Amino acid sequence: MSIETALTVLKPTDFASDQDVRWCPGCGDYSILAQMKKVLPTLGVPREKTVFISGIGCSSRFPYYMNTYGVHSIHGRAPAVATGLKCVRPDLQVWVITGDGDGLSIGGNHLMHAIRRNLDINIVLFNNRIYGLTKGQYSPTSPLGQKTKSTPMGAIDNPLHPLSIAIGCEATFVARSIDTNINHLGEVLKRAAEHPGASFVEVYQNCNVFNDGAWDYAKDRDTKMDTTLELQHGKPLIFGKLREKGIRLNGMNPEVVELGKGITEDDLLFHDERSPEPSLAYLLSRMRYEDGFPEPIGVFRSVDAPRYDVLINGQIDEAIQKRGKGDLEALFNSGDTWTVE
Amino acid sequence: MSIETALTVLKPTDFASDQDVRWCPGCGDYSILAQMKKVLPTLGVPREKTVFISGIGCSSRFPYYMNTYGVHSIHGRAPAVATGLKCVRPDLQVWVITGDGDGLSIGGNHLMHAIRRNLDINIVLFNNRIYGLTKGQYSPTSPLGQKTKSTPMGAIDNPLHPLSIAIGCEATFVARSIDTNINHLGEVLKRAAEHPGASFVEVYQNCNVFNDGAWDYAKDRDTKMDTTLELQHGKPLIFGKLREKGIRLNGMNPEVVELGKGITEDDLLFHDERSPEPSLAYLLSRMRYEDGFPEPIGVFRSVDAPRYDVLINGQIDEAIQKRGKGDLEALFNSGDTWTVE
Amino acid sequence: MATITPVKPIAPLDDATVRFCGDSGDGMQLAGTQFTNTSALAGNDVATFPDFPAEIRAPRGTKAGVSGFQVHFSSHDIYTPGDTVDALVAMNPAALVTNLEDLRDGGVLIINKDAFDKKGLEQAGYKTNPLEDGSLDHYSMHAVEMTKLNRLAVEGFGLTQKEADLCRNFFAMGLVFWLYDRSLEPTLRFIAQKFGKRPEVAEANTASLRAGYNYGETVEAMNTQYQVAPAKLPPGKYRNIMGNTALAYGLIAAARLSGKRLFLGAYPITPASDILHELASHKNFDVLTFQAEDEIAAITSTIGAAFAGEMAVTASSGPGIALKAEGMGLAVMTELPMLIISVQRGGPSTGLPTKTEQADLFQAMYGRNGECPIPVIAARGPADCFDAAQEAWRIATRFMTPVILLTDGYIANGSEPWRIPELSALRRTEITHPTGTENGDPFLPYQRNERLARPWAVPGTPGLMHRIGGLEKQDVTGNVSYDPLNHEHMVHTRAKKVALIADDVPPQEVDGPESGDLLVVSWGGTYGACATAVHKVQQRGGSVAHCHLRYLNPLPKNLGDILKSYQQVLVPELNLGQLRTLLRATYLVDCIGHNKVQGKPFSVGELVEKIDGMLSVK
Amino acid sequence: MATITPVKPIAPLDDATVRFCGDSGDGMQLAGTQFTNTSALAGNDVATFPDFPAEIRAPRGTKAGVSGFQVHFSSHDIYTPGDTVDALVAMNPAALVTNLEDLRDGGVLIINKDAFDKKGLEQAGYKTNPLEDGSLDHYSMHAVEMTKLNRLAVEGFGLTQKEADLCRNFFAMGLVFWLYDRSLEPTLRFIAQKFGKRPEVAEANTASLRAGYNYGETVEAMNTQYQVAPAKLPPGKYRNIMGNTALAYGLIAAARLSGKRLFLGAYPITPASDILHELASHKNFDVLTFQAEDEIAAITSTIGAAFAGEMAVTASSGPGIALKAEGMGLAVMTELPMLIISVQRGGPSTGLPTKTEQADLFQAMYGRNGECPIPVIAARGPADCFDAAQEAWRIATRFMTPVILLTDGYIANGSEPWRIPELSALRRTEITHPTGTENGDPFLPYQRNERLARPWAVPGTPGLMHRIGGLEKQDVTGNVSYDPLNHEHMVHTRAKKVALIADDVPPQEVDGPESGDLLVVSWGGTYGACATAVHKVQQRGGSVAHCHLRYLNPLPKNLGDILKSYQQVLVPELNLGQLRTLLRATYLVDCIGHNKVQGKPFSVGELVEKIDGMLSVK
Ligand SMILES: Cc1ncc(C[n+]2csc(CCOP(=O)(O)OP(=O)(O)O)c2C)c(N)n1
Ligand SMILES: Cc1ncc(C[n+]2csc(CCOP(=O)(O)OP(=O)(O)O)c2C)c(N)n1
Ligand code: SF4
Ligand code: SF4
Ligand SMILES: [Mg+2]
Ligand SMILES: [Mg+2]
Repeated sequence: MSIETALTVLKPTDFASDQDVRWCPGCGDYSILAQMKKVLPTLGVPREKTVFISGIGCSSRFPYYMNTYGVHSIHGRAPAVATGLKCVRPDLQVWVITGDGDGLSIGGNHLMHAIRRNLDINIVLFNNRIYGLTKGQYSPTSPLGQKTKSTPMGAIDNPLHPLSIAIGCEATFVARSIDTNINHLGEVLKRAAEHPGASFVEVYQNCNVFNDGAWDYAKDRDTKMDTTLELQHGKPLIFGKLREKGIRLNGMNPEVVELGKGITEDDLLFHDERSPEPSLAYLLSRMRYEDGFPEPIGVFRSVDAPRYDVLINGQIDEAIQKRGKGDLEALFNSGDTWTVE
Repeated sequence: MSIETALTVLKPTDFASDQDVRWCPGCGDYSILAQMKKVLPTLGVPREKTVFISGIGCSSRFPYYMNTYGVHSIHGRAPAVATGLKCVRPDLQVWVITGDGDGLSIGGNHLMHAIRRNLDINIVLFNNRIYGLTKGQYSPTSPLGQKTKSTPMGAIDNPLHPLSIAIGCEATFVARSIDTNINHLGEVLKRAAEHPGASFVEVYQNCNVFNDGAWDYAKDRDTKMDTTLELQHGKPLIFGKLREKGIRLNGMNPEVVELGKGITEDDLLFHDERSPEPSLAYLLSRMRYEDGFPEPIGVFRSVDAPRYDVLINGQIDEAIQKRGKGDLEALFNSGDTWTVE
Repeated sequence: MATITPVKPIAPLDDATVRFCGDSGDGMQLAGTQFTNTSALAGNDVATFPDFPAEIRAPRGTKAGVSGFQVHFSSHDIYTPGDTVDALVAMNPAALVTNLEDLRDGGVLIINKDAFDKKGLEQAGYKTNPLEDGSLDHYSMHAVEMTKLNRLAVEGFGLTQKEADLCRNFFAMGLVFWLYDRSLEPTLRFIAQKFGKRPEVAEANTASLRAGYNYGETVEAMNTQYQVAPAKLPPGKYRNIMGNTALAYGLIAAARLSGKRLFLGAYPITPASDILHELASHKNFDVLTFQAEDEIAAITSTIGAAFAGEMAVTASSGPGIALKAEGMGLAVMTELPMLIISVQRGGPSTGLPTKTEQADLFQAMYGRNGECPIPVIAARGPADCFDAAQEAWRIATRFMTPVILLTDGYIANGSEPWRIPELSALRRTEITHPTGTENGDPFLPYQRNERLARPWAVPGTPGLMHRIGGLEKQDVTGNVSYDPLNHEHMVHTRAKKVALIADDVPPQEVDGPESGDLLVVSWGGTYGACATAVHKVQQRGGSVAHCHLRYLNPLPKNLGDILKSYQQVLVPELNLGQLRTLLRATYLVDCIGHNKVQGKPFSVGELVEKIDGMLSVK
Repeated sequence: MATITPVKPIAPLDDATVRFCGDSGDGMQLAGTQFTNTSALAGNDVATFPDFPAEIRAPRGTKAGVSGFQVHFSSHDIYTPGDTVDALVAMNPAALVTNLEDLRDGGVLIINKDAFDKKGLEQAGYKTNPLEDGSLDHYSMHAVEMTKLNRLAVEGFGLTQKEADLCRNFFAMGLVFWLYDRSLEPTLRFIAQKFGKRPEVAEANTASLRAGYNYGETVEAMNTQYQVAPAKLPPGKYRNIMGNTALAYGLIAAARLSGKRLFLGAYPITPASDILHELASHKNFDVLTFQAEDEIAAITSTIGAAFAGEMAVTASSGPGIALKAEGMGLAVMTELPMLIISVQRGGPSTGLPTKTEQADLFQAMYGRNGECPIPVIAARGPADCFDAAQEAWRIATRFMTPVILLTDGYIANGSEPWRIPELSALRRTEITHPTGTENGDPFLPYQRNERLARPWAVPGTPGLMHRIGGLEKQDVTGNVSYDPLNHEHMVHTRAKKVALIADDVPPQEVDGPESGDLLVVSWGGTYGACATAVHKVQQRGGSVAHCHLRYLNPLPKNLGDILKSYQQVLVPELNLGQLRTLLRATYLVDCIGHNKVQGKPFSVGELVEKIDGMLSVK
């Protein structure tokens, strides 16, 4: 992303629009909004060079609350809107805000293609494992068996794992955070913004009206140290209240081990967010609480790769260099011509 | 899949419809058609219980050439058509035929969701790395830099890897074969048919008109033993003309090693198609010829998991068991009623 | 509180309209529904109009967060939820300010006084307190300390204060029940059933309800009680039903009576989602609901299920229907029976998702590429959805065609009494599938019967293997054909098949004189308002008749003659004149439009005014 | 072979029509294109009609695999590729059997005799050899051993036999060039340029071309040569151009002249793909082409690029346009300028992908949810696409609205001479973007000018940050609004804005008398056939005029008056009467349709017949 230095130093409140925020009281979206407002001033990109693009959903109301340019588009299509925008205006900082339904159900294909093209945009998926705006149907991330308005006998679709998909689609930056883990969330959003290429961030978000407590295991003060694992580049995978547990690799399978009793940090899996091979990131994305693993949060993968927005404009420059800036007269007169007197 | 035994023994020609096959002479599609016709009689499913569903593309003409039921639907939507069909008629054997454009470009989302639901259907993606039917635009699997009608200066989108995506979407059966490797292809199609759940098969297919030779490295008699690797469950990963090379794991990274000189088969990575953890399958899906690896063919992953078609019908049975077969009269009269004389 | 007081006077009324309004969290929808049921059980005819705020819950107490539910109940036939309100319950200032204009002069105004504090007034934009500044003087106003009284009533059940306040709607209900002399019984039954597992909540709600009722009976200020006698509805057993529920029941009945499984492929969207929810709860009727990944998958899975030989349905609203356009083309080309239900909402684009409109008729008629005719029918009210669904399926299977069924947000969420049909009175749709060909002849999937319908051969049938798809088909054989004359023949055949449906449906009827000064032509959810308005003018001797269309494509065969029998034709629509355009193009009749695009239904009054105006001009 | 022979007689002609046909692999499109260019360079007016087989290559020699290219060239103005063919080149029996009916009696028939072997005849369904059974006696038939002669001609260039046979089309061309006394020069230049890197191929093709020419000059049987004099086209510099190319040029010019980058978001689909291909090859004009993952991404990326402030375009055909419906709704709601190009093909559904039709007018007008008006204009011929693209962009930016531009497969692939415009003669579209607000006033993104257009504020501009989207907007502020009256106001405003365009475009013109017996109203690609037919009848004194519509929404302001000035109105369309329906609904005029849905254009003859019929009835 090309970042310009703003002349004035902005405050979080400068990024608040004049619209009333209309999420349900207690919704996790508030916290994400607050962190976003905190992070943006630190990036040095002026407000007018920042654009938020969303689809439809509670989460997708986000752009209205930001004093930047914004498009609240149609359900599932935000990544495509962002693609058009970023192609012609690579100088803008573009954020895509989406939900688990918007991004993974109706919009799955656009998400996949935006990620693989590695356009320099930042995609934040608010995962509340439910359709909030339409009042409580299950979503692609709802667990098997979940009873919702549309699944009175329980959901029967295997849930999708957003990060696994992203990694399956050639993602160059993949991260996860939690709405209430505010410092961590801020840090992750900042990293996403700074990554040159498509950044994909999943945020565990609580919908306290239709799916309250879906992430309690990862948020609860008592359990979160055991159920989540903060990834750090180059560091071993350690977690637990006393940082007493770790993840070791057994062949291709991760396993939870207790440190001490002959097991040292060196035996553990070390995180390498810059690994060119995405298999480690993929493996990390498979670790689920329900299978007895802590769920990693932080940056899973961050590698440099050519950006679509740069390449598409690069071809223009190259064409101009090779063939000269297009000349309408010459274009019209190309091929065989004849004159009628 | 529920397979019924046909009374009469069928021959491959019994599966040929009366329509002229209209692919370009030399197209790889012919070979896939031939293998399909060979495999079907061995499955014991009568023709009338077999349905082929496709989208749009050269490959998607497939159903017309099969003497079974068939739908040549619209671009990208075959997995969704198949889903509706299979839900109400789980007794049918359903094949989905798609192309790299049909399945991964416009139809990516349906593919993803059909796979994750693990409906018992068999999806075969003919990957020719080009749009054949529309005469030669690049596709999501076209390599970077490929010059086509729509990319005169070369493609700039990172190609997608069909199997990586499938594995990223919770696939239970994932395999790959090659149009001209006829015995292998037949075997893979048979395995796919027999897998109870969604089977996803990528077939390297040559489009000799618009992208001739795209897979030559994997098909050429001289090079194919070095550029491909036939996966076998429980066996080490060995390849090469003299089976002199193998794949070893270095941390999470695969590497090519020469057997002998202190390296034995036991040092190699062993294939386990039944591993509940998909990370091995994912890692295998990342091995690319252009990175110096042989490309695995065969079954990457084959695990049992609940099937959507069974579950959706199971809920019906359960509902009937619990609440009795629906009674219209009782339904209408539910809630408060009153009588007007 | 329960002192003995003299019985207050009871004033008989023909009909009355009550509206409950408050914050989204105030339980107004529940209050409205309970009052509706109770009135229906008391034998009134009823019509309701729930008015939700836009999807996102706005901050508590703001105008954007106001939720309302209007009930019209009557001792005679009614078709609309009423233009003006006789009694308004406003739980907070925001609710008052946004709803007051609909209360008739002198109407009853029941207010939760406790909510009129500084913050509440500010949020509603009140500069002065309307309870004190005299601005409400021309209403029969009752400012009740509801929050306080209710907390007192539920004391001792061990509820938190928040939980206690959640009972407040029962207090309000109780008060209104008293006002209209309604029995508490049905609501008490409801409480017992709904909160059975949490006895303390059940008891508290009961206490609130009774406290409200007793308040009305006791307090001096409320000095009149009203009574609306039972309506003279046709004899039969009744229940109250919402449009989306009736639609779901109609689908279930149609499937059962045609011996089919029912498959719904749908993606949630307001206001169609409830069809999915309702059907999902009746799996024991062999109903399969598939929540698809998007609307495209919804309709294409529906095509798959139709090919498979079952009753296949998809349901959505505006933007979702737009996404189904390409799939509908395939449905037309494959000539498979299926239903596409379009519950219209305010457009264009995302528009006004929770509001009603009739602006998707053009989309239903023309929203596809090529000459792509699909029969279109529209339901006229909540209960009618039951019949319309069955009729749509009858047409679909007799003619082997997709059918679009239009309803709207007003019908979908509105409710009215439904005379429960005898099973034996329901029309069975006979479906025959071919079982084989004679003498080993090849099967001809596009051979047609006298209705131009092709055979519906289902997978699994030996000898009938065939392939269908979106490329042009040769007639009879169904093979792909690029032949120019065959294409023209097929375009005409598909058009003619749909046109033939006009022979298969009853002729259009007119309510009123067979000719005269004015004909009002309506379709869909405006039926009630138009019928009521026309009746009113007819009673005053106006020369006006009403023609309500169920069949929009094809139009009824006798419609042209009907239109030409009146001097003027008025077409009221909640759009800019879509049916009017069709009628003008088809019959070259200079129809006049009365159009409203405000996301809400017509009032009877405005239609009467329009009709009067046109009659007087003449 | 090159013996000296006496010069043969040369017969002058006004115009002539030649069709090359053969197997898809026979290079007939190339032959046709070369002949067209040469004729154009010779100063003729030309019009072409390529006719591809359906997308998949059928087995060689089958009827399904036949590919044709028709060229009409003339010494006067022409608008159509001709009804009947004067000279037919048939490279194999399948080509002969599928094309013969269009050859006029006594026409020249050139046949590759070598292809009429047993297999070839069987594939074409011939029971007896038509070259021998006398069935071709009433043509001037030349059965040439083309395969053999051509192989001999290229002997010695070291080609394989397969490669040698690939030159056969040049032999056929040479023969036809001789027949019509055409220069070989342009084709020789083409060969040199195209095969420059493979000299042996270039030499072989040259040898084939000359051999064919010499064959005509030499062989006794071919005894007449024809000559079509140059046409009196308006003075200027000309080139031949295809519709899709002209469209691409128009877009490039519009972008350049309005100071914008050009963004095309598109997904390949026949017959629109060539627009993508053409634009992709002109990146040095600051043209960005984005091959999206599907049509939905194509249009929504276009919306993104429009919001970003550049010239944004999407192009597709029938099924692809269907998928854009929801996106078009968003485009309308956001009131951003952009172009949606719909290259119509045979429908419905996948239909006849390589054939032409005009059946997507309804889709353009109505194929969305809600009241969702979009201006619609249509190009009338290949060269006109250049102007139409610019006019569409002018309207889009002046009124801040998406604009739909309709063309069709016939225009897209057809070609005609294009008078190359002077740059200075092109109309510049001035666009102003707001740069700030006064005195720190808040920016009002939905404040309107006299055309009801809102300001186009582009991201990056300080102080103008604003948010847009698909929910209903409050006028002026652009904030989300659920207010009923605002919604109605906005629905009317959007409708009125589009209606106002009628004030901004030239009044409709009529070709012929200002009143009379019959008016022919046409739109789009049928222009040429209608104009020619009307001229023919006019020349015979018929009281008929022609009114060709470029603007379909809104319709021209004076159109109603025009229609009412004639006794009868005929609307010929390649659909079942879509414009006719619009005209009937709008003006209550009883227009008569002449409709053809065969995937091919009108012939002049059939229109003349229809017009004559209507004139005589009167
Ligand atoms: C084309 C279309 N289909 C359906 C809808 C209805 N709809 C709006 S938001 C939504 C899902 C919201 O879920 P999610 O993306 O998880 O967002 P959340 O509300 O949970 O933040 C749906 C189905 C729509 N607006 N447009
Ligand atoms: C909605 C829609 N968009 C575009 C097309 C045009 N189209 C047909 S097939 C195709 C791509 C074919 O590529 P692929 O799926 O790889 O199949 P192949 O022909 O290579 O076998 C396209 C773009 C279409 N038929 N429908
Ligand atoms: S419904 Fe759920 S996700 Fe939506 S605003 Fe309310 S709490 Fe948040
Ligand atoms: S275009 Fe390519 S993929 Fe299509 S039939 Fe021909 S060779 Fe096969
Ligand atoms: Mg969600
Ligand atoms: Mg392909």
